[in-house]
Amino acid sequence: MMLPERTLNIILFLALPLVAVIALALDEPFIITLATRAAILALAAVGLNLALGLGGLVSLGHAVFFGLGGYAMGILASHAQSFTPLDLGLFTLDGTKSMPIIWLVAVTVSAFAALLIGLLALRTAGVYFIMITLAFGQMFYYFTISWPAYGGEDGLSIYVRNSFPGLNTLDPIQFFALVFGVLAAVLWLMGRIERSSFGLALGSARQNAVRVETVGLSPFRLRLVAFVISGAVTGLAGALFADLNRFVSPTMFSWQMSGEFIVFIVLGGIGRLYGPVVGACLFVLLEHMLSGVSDFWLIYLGAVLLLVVLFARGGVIGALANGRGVHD
Amino acid sequence: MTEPLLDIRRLTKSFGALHATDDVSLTLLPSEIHALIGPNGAGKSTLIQQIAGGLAPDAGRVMLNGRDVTDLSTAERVKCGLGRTFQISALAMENTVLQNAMLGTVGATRSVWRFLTPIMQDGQLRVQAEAAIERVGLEDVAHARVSTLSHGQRRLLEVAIALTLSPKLFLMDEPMAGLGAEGTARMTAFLSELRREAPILLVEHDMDAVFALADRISVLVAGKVIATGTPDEIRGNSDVRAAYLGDEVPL
Amino acid sequence: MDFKQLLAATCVAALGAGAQAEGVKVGMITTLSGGGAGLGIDVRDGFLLAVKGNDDIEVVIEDDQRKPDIAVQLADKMIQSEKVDVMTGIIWSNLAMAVVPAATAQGKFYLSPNAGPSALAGKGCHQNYFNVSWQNDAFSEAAGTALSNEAGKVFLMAPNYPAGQDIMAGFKRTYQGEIAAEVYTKLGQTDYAAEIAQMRASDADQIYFFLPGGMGISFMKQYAGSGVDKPVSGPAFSFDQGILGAIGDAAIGAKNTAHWSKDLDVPGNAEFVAAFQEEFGRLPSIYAAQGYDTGLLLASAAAKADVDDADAFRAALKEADFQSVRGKFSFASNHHPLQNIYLREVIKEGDLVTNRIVGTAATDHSDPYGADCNL
Amino acid sequence: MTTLLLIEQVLNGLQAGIMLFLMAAGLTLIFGVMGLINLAHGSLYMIGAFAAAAVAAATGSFLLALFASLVAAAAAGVVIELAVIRRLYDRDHLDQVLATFALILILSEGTRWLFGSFPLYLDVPTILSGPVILPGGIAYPAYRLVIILVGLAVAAGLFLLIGRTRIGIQIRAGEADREMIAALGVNISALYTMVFALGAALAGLAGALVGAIQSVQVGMGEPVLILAFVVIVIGGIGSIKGALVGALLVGLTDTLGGVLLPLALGGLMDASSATSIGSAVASMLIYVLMAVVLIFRPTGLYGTA
Repeated sequence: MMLPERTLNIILFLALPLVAVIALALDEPFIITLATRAAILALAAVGLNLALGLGGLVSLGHAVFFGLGGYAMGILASHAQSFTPLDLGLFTLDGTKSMPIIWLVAVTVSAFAALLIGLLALRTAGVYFIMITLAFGQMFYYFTISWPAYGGEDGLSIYVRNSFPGLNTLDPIQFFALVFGVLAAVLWLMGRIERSSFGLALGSARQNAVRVETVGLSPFRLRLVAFVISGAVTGLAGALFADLNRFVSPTMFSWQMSGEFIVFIVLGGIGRLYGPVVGACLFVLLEHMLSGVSDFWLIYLGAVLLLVVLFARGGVIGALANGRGVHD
Repeated sequence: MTEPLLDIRRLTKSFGALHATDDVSLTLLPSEIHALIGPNGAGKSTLIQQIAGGLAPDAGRVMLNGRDVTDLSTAERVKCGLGRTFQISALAMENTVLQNAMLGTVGATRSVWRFLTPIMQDGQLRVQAEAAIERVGLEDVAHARVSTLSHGQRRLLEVAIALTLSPKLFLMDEPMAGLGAEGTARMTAFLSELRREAPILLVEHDMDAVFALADRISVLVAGKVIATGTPDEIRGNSDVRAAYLGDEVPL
Repeated sequence: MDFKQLLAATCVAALGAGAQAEGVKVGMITTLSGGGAGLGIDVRDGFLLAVKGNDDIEVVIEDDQRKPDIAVQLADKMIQSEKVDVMTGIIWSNLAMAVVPAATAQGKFYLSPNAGPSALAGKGCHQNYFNVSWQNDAFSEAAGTALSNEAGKVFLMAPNYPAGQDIMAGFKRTYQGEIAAEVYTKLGQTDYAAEIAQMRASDADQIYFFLPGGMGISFMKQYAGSGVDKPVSGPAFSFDQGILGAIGDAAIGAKNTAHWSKDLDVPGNAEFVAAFQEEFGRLPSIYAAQGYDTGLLLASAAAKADVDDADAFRAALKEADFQSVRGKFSFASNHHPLQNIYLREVIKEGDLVTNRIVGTAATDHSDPYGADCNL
Repeated sequence: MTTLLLIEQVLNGLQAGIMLFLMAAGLTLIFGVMGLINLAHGSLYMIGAFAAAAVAAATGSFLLALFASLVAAAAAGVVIELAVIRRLYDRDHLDQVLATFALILILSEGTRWLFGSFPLYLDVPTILSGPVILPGGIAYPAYRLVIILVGLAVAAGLFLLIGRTRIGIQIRAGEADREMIAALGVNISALYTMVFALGAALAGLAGALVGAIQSVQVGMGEPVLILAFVVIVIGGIGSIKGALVGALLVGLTDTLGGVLLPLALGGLMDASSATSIGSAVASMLIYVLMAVVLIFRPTGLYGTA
């Protein structure tokens, strides 16, 4: 069955809330939790996709932003929980359990980190870029493990999910709706960015940096801005992920996490707006189904991944859709 | 006397013992086509890169429109009015012809930091881009991907993108290569008109085109400019003949 | 009495008690794949051995891959989808911290077969959380007491993460002698040449270290080759049956503290060791023993009370009315173990490198955090 | 800290660097010749260690075990190259990263399936088991000295192979231009398979040598893989000399940082926070080193763009 890519995207995208609603009808809250998890991981990869898919920046360190978003949530909520203000040296900040404020902090902190890391990392290219981003990820990982103030390797538990005005976030379907709303909004935003003059310039810089310079634009600045937006979105996903689990830990900074984001993108289809969404859903589904098959289920996961990389180069969307994904 | 738009002063660049550019001075005056010729390995590419900003000279200055741009990046020189085309196409191959031209208008209007407005629906920029495509005669393939274009068409697209920038001067690296006889004739006529908009520093191997177009010609041999003059003066120059004899290029 | 008879006896005893339990559904989240899988497999096998043939107990097992976020997701699955009554299985402190508070807050019972972070023993204790293994500090507190009798200075080493810091804190709490140096290594470090050189140069008389899993194997092998001959000791995690095979003769003579050993002479232990070996073809580890005790504890409570009556079931758990392979076992007020901790020594039995008990390091040991617990 | 101890720690750092070099050399060779990022290199290291442990347990001979590690890792390398890797040469780095990441999953869990979940036993041969006394009175484990010698021998062998032999000329030509070497009539795919097998054998040897003083277990390859990448990125990808220099730098930084930082901080704060903060910073140090090198030399110390 071959469908136009746009139709396919709409069908695949709506599958997620459909699953959640069916699960609600069948009283299977865990399926809703899984759908929420998929949506959050998709959001993180959608963020990375701006840098990787459109900008061609293979970052193996996006877990930094995911983790920073997570710790922004964890630290703010833990201070709210214990009613102690957060002492930042120059001023103190009250903890909070309000999601909008936490999101704002998560986005700001990860954007700032992306700016600093980008300023340094974007001086390199190719494998060196992959490796320097990995290095930043490892720095954060080891730092959080050995930094005792917020739990070190044990991480930080937030016993009650944070609040969002007008919603009961403890109800799985309401939290899912919130996450899905954020994902839809970010996808809309990313779609606009891809079609904007910035998106055109960024995509052109991936294909030919000299061309972009020759019309008077700086590829470095384009990439830096893309990296910052990308990091901010992944940071937002990190805050949501921490809220889903009501828990943050250094594993959010691990290089395997960064690797998984890339896997989502490639699994779904690189350079496609909905690629990360499809990839993340498929990954969560595979993980859920295969882990019951045997103790050695990771072998099957590896095999699926290998087959997709070797033989399905447009990812799942590429295999299902006719025509190629052109951003026109 | 009119001010030169491009003024290269005593530019020098060495790679180890090799003097790729050896004390080169050149000017480009308004409304002229100044051709730069020379045998392979004479240092034309190195010189162009120093003018465009891809390579820093060891000594000497590059003045663009009265401004010293020696320490500026490629992108900043473009903003000072330098329009460039490449010997080997530098294009976004997966994008369409129109998208490539639109990129030029984005650069020209400094409108890159717009994140939410769809660029292809921007009427004003689109009109400019389409006009440039039409001028070089690519309107029939405006929506084709660049990767499906012939070499000649890609060369024309390079020119079209440069046109969208409304530059103060053009730096063209072998625009005739791969065009065929008919294409070369069209391009020659086109460039001949274009010089009225902005002067052209033309690097070209097609000597018929060079002598038909150029107001002045400079000859670069082993990193040095050995002669500068009108086509007639260059034809009569014995040094040039000597330098070119081995290359059997008819002058 | 062989294992089957024992099992039959347990069942009869259960029936005899007359409690009409409807059956308990247990969700086990443990590490079954990747690097730390050996510990999870031991806990799982020990647990399954204890509840084998017990129709009252239904077990669902999931692999957490040693990732906290996966563990949280599986806990959601256990609670929301499988609708389990009791959860157990987690090996690592950081995973326990991710799962346990949320699970107990949702009214589930959690029985810890391994790992006892201090946060869950003190202020963060919960009426539905029962630790059947140890509080993280326990083995090293006992070791601190035991080593205080031997004169001299001690060199401390642990990985730089909370469990490492907890365990060293436990040792320092009870140790009376002088500390020559305290070194924290990178988690997952594989080469200890630099630390061994520091040990050689220091004026310490003995080494006390905590390096779980592969880290301990690496250190012990390298230490043996270094020619430094200061006696080493540590909590049992670095000298457990699962890894002694990999360390080999290099471990012989090392002292370590644990609540159990395969040669511990208490009722049921020899039978457990034999049955485990019969069933799985390898010697049980302390993790297997903990898994086994967890299974026995659950079976004892299931036989006494209906899990739907949470108060009754909690009371039944609290009684700890089962024959632990550790001998005397009961719960302190914070639902953490009151148990003996023994001093073991690594020896060679034929070709086999294993532990034997050489003394008791602490009697009826309980952790110090209980004071902060309001149960 | 005494001078003697400092010298011993420097020796330890060099030795750690040499161990890393064994691993990094194959990785950088494969990247240099084929342009391939091979994350599964750590799995080949693990295969070498497991093969050595299995053969040592069966025969009791350490030399046979080393031989087995070379053969097993090279054989695994050939199989992997033929089945998967050769489809990746023309792909971008992203596809290579993902495909070899998938290989890690398959090889790690496959090994666990074959050998079980518990660490294996592999010990140094009795003759090398104790320390030797170096000039100055430093007692140093004999086996570690042997590792240093083996590492230096491998380095010398590689320099000779690349610089002096016919195969080396082909390898260097292949680095410069694939089509050119194919045009010269060299069987390029056989050459690539061979280079990959050589890289794999080096990783396997490293696994066996290091496995004898560390833990032979599933997943042992991943930390060392990351370190090896740090090494070759610092040195400049594709350069054997860079790998050697990078490995020594990383070994020294890691070892001396862990020892000296807590001491240095001890002057500024109380002992226990100095230990804890010093250790925390020390664990980040090699990544800081790598970032700093790349910021000043974006293609590593000996890399070309």
